[in-house]
Amino acid sequence: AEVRISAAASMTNVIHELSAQFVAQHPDVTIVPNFGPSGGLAKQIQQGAPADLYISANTKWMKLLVDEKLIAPGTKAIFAYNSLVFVGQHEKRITALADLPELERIGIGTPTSVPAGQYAAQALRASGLYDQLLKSGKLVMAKDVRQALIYADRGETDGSFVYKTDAMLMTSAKILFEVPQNLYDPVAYPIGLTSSGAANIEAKALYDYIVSPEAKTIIAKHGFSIASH
Amino acid sequence: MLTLSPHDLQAVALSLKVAVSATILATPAGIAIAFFLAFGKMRGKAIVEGIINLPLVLPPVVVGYLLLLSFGRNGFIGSLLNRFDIQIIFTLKAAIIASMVVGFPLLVRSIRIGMEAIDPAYFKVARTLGAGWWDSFFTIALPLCSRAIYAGMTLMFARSLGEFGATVILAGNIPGVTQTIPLAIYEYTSTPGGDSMALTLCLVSIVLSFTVLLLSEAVTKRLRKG
Amino acid sequence: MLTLSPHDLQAVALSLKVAVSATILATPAGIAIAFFLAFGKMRGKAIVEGIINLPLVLPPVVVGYLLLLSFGRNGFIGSLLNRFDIQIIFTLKAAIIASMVVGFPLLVRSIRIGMEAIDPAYFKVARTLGAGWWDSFFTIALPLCSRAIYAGMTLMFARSLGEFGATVILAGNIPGVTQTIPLAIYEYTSTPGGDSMALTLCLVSIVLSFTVLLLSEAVTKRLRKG
Amino acid sequence: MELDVHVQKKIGDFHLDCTFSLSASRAGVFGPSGSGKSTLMHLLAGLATADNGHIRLDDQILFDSSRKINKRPEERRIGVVFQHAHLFPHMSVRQNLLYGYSRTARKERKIEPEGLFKVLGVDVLKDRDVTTLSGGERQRVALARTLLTCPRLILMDEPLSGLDEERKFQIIPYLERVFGEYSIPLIFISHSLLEMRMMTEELLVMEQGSITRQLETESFARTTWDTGRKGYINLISLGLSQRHHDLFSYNWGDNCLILTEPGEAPENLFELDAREIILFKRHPEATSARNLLQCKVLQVYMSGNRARVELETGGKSLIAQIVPESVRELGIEKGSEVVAAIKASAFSRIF
Amino acid sequence: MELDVHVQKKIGDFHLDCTFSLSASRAGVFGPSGSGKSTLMHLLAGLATADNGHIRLDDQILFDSSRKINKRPEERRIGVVFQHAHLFPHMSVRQNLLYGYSRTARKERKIEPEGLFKVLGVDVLKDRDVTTLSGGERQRVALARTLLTCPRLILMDEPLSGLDEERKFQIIPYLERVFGEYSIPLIFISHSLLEMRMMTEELLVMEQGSITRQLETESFARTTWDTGRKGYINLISLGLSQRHHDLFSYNWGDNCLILTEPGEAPENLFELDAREIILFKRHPEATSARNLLQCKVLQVYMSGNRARVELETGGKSLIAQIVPESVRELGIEKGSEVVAAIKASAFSRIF
Ligand SMILES: Nc1ncnc2c1ncn2[C@@H]1O[C@H](COP(=O)(O)OP(=O)(O)OP(=O)(O)O)[C@@H](O)[C@H]1O
Ligand SMILES: Nc1ncnc2c1ncn2[C@@H]1O[C@H](COP(=O)(O)OP(=O)(O)OP(=O)(O)O)[C@@H](O)[C@H]1O
Ligand code: MOO
Ligand SMILES: [Mg+2]
Ligand SMILES: [Mg+2]
Repeated sequence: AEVRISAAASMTNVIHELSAQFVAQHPDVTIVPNFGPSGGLAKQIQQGAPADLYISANTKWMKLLVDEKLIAPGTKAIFAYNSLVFVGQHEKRITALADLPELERIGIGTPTSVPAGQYAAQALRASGLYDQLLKSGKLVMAKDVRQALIYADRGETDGSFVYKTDAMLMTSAKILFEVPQNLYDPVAYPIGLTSSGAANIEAKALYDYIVSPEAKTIIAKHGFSIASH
Repeated sequence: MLTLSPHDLQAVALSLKVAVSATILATPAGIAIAFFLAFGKMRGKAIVEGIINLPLVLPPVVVGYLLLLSFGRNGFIGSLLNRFDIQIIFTLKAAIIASMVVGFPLLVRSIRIGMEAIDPAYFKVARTLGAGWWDSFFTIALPLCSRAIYAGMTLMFARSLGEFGATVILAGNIPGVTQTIPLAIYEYTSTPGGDSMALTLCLVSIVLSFTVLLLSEAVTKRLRKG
Repeated sequence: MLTLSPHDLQAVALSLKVAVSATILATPAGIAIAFFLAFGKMRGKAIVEGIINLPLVLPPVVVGYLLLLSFGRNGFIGSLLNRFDIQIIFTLKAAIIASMVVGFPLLVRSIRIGMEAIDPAYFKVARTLGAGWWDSFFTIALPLCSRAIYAGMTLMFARSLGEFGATVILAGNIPGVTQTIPLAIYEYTSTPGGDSMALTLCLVSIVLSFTVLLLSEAVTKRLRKG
Repeated sequence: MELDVHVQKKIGDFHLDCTFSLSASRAGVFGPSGSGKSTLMHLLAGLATADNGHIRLDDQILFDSSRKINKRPEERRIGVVFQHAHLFPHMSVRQNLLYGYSRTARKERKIEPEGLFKVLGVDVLKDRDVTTLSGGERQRVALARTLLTCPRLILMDEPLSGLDEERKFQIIPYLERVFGEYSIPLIFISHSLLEMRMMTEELLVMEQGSITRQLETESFARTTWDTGRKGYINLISLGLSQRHHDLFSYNWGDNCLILTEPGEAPENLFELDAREIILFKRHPEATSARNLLQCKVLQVYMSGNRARVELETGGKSLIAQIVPESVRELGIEKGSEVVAAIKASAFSRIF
Repeated sequence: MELDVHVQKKIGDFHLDCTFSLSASRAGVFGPSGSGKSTLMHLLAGLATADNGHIRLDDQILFDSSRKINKRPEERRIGVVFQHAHLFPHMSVRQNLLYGYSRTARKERKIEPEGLFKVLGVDVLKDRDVTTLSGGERQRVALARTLLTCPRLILMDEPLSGLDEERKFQIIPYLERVFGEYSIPLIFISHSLLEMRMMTEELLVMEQGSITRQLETESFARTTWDTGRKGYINLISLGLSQRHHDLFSYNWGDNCLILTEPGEAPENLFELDAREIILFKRHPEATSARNLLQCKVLQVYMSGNRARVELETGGKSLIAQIVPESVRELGIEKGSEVVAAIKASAFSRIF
């Protein structure tokens, strides 16, 4: 039987590994992943694209599907958390948010559309830096976290706000500091069984596996945290 | 660095399938519409042309959303096809449709420019020699703008090889089913250390388009000779 | 639904700036390269054509990434320009460059098809009437393929209006500085409930490209009349 | 052939307004440059549509604006040879030649391709690329291409203007034969009165978009005799010749004509300019003129300073052009007898 | 003009290999269709490059394969009028006409545009769209366009073949005047011997890619007199005429000629076919021939069944064509006296 997962692109590696583990236990199950932007996946599901599981990097898109009754009631669950870090070239002596005004250009996901940017903006506001940085034109908006990371990695920005998990993709940049978790809401990754997926026993089994304690070690291995701070 | 995993090979095969199908399927319609735009005397020309150009003007992702709305469960075309149990979204058909739509304006423009350059006298001569409209269309008009048609097809093929935005929305990014080269590249860039693999796939794309380019040049030259 | 926020208006103005600049800046080079490809007798033609087609074949995001590699702080061109204190990335220049590169293959193809259709006899006549090579190029070759040039420019303009992938990488998505219509649309579509605003911007894009289309038709017609 | 035409068309500043009926199977359209000849041809072939009027060929209505009938060009089966050859550039000469032929119903194919190719001298060109043909070669290919479709009517727009004289007069008799044998009616446009007289029986004279006169080609030639550069041309058809010393003699009515040229074909056409006939009251002696014909004057027309004398000799008619002064001096009038002196070399062969 | 040419070129199966020197300021190239006339013209104008050889015009080397010299077309200042008009479709007629003129250095502009336009009848076309011109109209515009550049040499490839006779002979004297007055040398390609004789002094005869003969146009006309359809044409230039009853008399050497046509210009050119001259041993009586000239035989050539008699009369020469039989009968030989009878209407005006 087949299980179709629509998952946010940032979960690619985790889902691949979890799937492999699951298939090892259920050899008759084929898992068909579909990685894309969270919003795009939500819209595909709205339009009747076949999907059993939806994994979003953003609680808002999940909420939308839940409100439209496209997610089986009670199946929405947070199964992973992430945290924000600030990455950049090592020679810069930046160790805390307060040092940021010294920098010329700071990469950040567009707060209105990129969740990571939203959290970063929240943290900056909490430390009273956001408006100052924005007005002085130091914030470089990226379309997604991945792009903010590239900017930092290539030295186009002096540093960027990214998720801790994304920081693993860096080649030359380093994590300069972790953003204090009390400054922003928890970064939660929700999973849900779609209303059509609820009828698929294997899908239900995979869902159960992903939210199970067993899976948590794998999730943690990829840099996610398994519980809210 | 230049080795392709079986997974990559699948993506290459799918990309080829999509690009070839999209090009072949779109060409007849492209020729017809180019002809209408080049020689038609109706009022609606500018509107038709504007609509055809839409996929060029709009970001591919938006085109993808619009296609999703049409081919979705409740969409105009989707609900129609559903009755015949035809599923478009998340299948290779969707990838082909996305490529066709995005490449269509390029195809039509190319062919149209070629058609407008034909001396209508040839057409007249053919008619008086007993060739009907369709006959002279196929034996005179088409061969006389074959260079432009090949140019348009090459453009369309190349565009299909690079099409990402609309495909990822309409067809999804499903390995072995709809994951074409650009989608595979996208996936690699979300993976630590995936850059070199992404680069390899880029090179494959480039080689493919070069091959098609040289092929179309060769065909055109042969045609010119007679 | 059809109201534009000041933020949207900014995006529209930027898009227009980018599309117009990219089209005007790319056209002379497009004409030169199309001429070389149409009439040149050198060996390297296929290679030049292949390179020009690259931005078509590669997913725009990849093109953007490659441009970033070249124009970035440590890139080949970027470090050179840095010495003259010229900053490309994260500025409007970057958006223009991205649009130029992505639209260039379309421009060149169009013009080339038009040039190949010119009867070389006109060129000969002009030469014997005392027009030098450049003179006859400007007074005979160019006007005779002006339809194709306008077609190419229209394609380029339209493509620039819709260009997202390469622009977002090279120019960033900075409201009021580099946020063109497609970037603004993307932002809206990535926000639940942003669809209607996205649609409004799409309509603006469509209206803009229609205007340019009708304008280019009108110019072409006037040219045809003499 | 019965062709009935009434068409009006406005193109830019130019107004075409033609009304005529043709029954001659070989007609010509004669008129100055820009008078609308090519435009009329386009209307007949269905390549342009008149604003108003009708066109009827035999029993078929090809065009009728009031009845909204407008047959398509390929339904009209009217062949056209254009001023420019317009060979299809993407086909070989052979493919060009057979383009129309292969689209012609088998039962309509009355002309054998290979024979036609030989006469038009295009058989050696068959494997060439059309872009490599010279001007004359192109026109001959175009001519053959249209002839092979055996149309119900052929329109020819200055088809011979690119050919050298020799080739031209080599082709004309063949065209005549083709048109005669398969009775393909012909409308011929040319600026050459001689070509017209050889190719056509009836003439439409076109001026500024209208048919101003319609008359027999011969009458036209006669009425224009005093305005053209040449005199009236007597066209004299002769049979086989016999040797006469180093000249050749022919029977012509009851007379015997001596010419410098042999007649080896069963039919030979010669032209004789009316001005080359000298009239004598009495038989002259010791002259270089080989033909001295006793003639009766049928008619004398005066026009300005020229006089046209219609003669009858041995059952044939002959037109001489002299000056009024001579008419008076020789006392020439209807019924009088004169001797016409014609040199053997005055006859020149058309074919 | 001194033109020295030695060129070889292979195009497909066709080999061009021409060597000649021209000093006549008006030369013609005569040859059958496909013999390479247009190809030669392209090489001279620099529009095609010979494989081998050289081209020198006056002191300037235009092309030399061994020295790797190959002047560009616009540097050669050689005007070309093509078989097809090739008017620029994106320009008005006026812009076409002035295209070359505006690119000609002011001091080289020797022809006044408006005057030329009138003569060629293109002044009324100036505001038209070129696509609406008829065949003849197009060719006239192309002719004017090239003439206005006042080139060092003009090449004309069948420029008159699309014109009607009337227009053709209306243009020729003007062309002659333009070419004469501004001494623009001319190389003229045509299939018409008459046009050749009027436009050129010297002739290159081309056959299968080579120049097989080079000779004076008149000599060529004389040597081909017995093969053509027409006899040899005497070209007779006459001054102003005087009325003579209803005819016109002209002085011609010591004789007086009577013609049907008036001569109102200071110079008038008439043609007289050699076959229209009848010779008598003695003065004939009562004839319609108005001109009876006492002549002395200078030379008699026989060729087959024709005889050409070169005559001298009143200081002018005249060529008559008769048959050998008459030569014997009349006892014509070098030095004998004869009377030539020519009808007033036998002279026909060229311009
Ligand atoms: N589209 C047009 N607009 C304006 N005038 C036109 C158009 N087409 C043709 N004409 C004019 O109509 C007239 C008739 O043209 P047509 O080609 O029929 O002449 P023609 O008798 O064939 O001349 P030719 O002997 O030179 O070939 C010409 O004066 C021409 O300029
Ligand atoms: N590209 C080519 N390839 C092969 N043969 C060619 C090519 N171009 C010209 N020819 C041949 O060269 C010969 C000379 O052609 P050209 O046009 O010079 O003849 P022409 O004397 O001008 O004839 P016309 O009187 O018919 O205009 C012709 O037989 C022609 O077919
Ligand atoms: O693709 Mo996401 O929704 O920015 O992780
Ligand atoms: Mg005409
Ligand atoms: Mg020629």
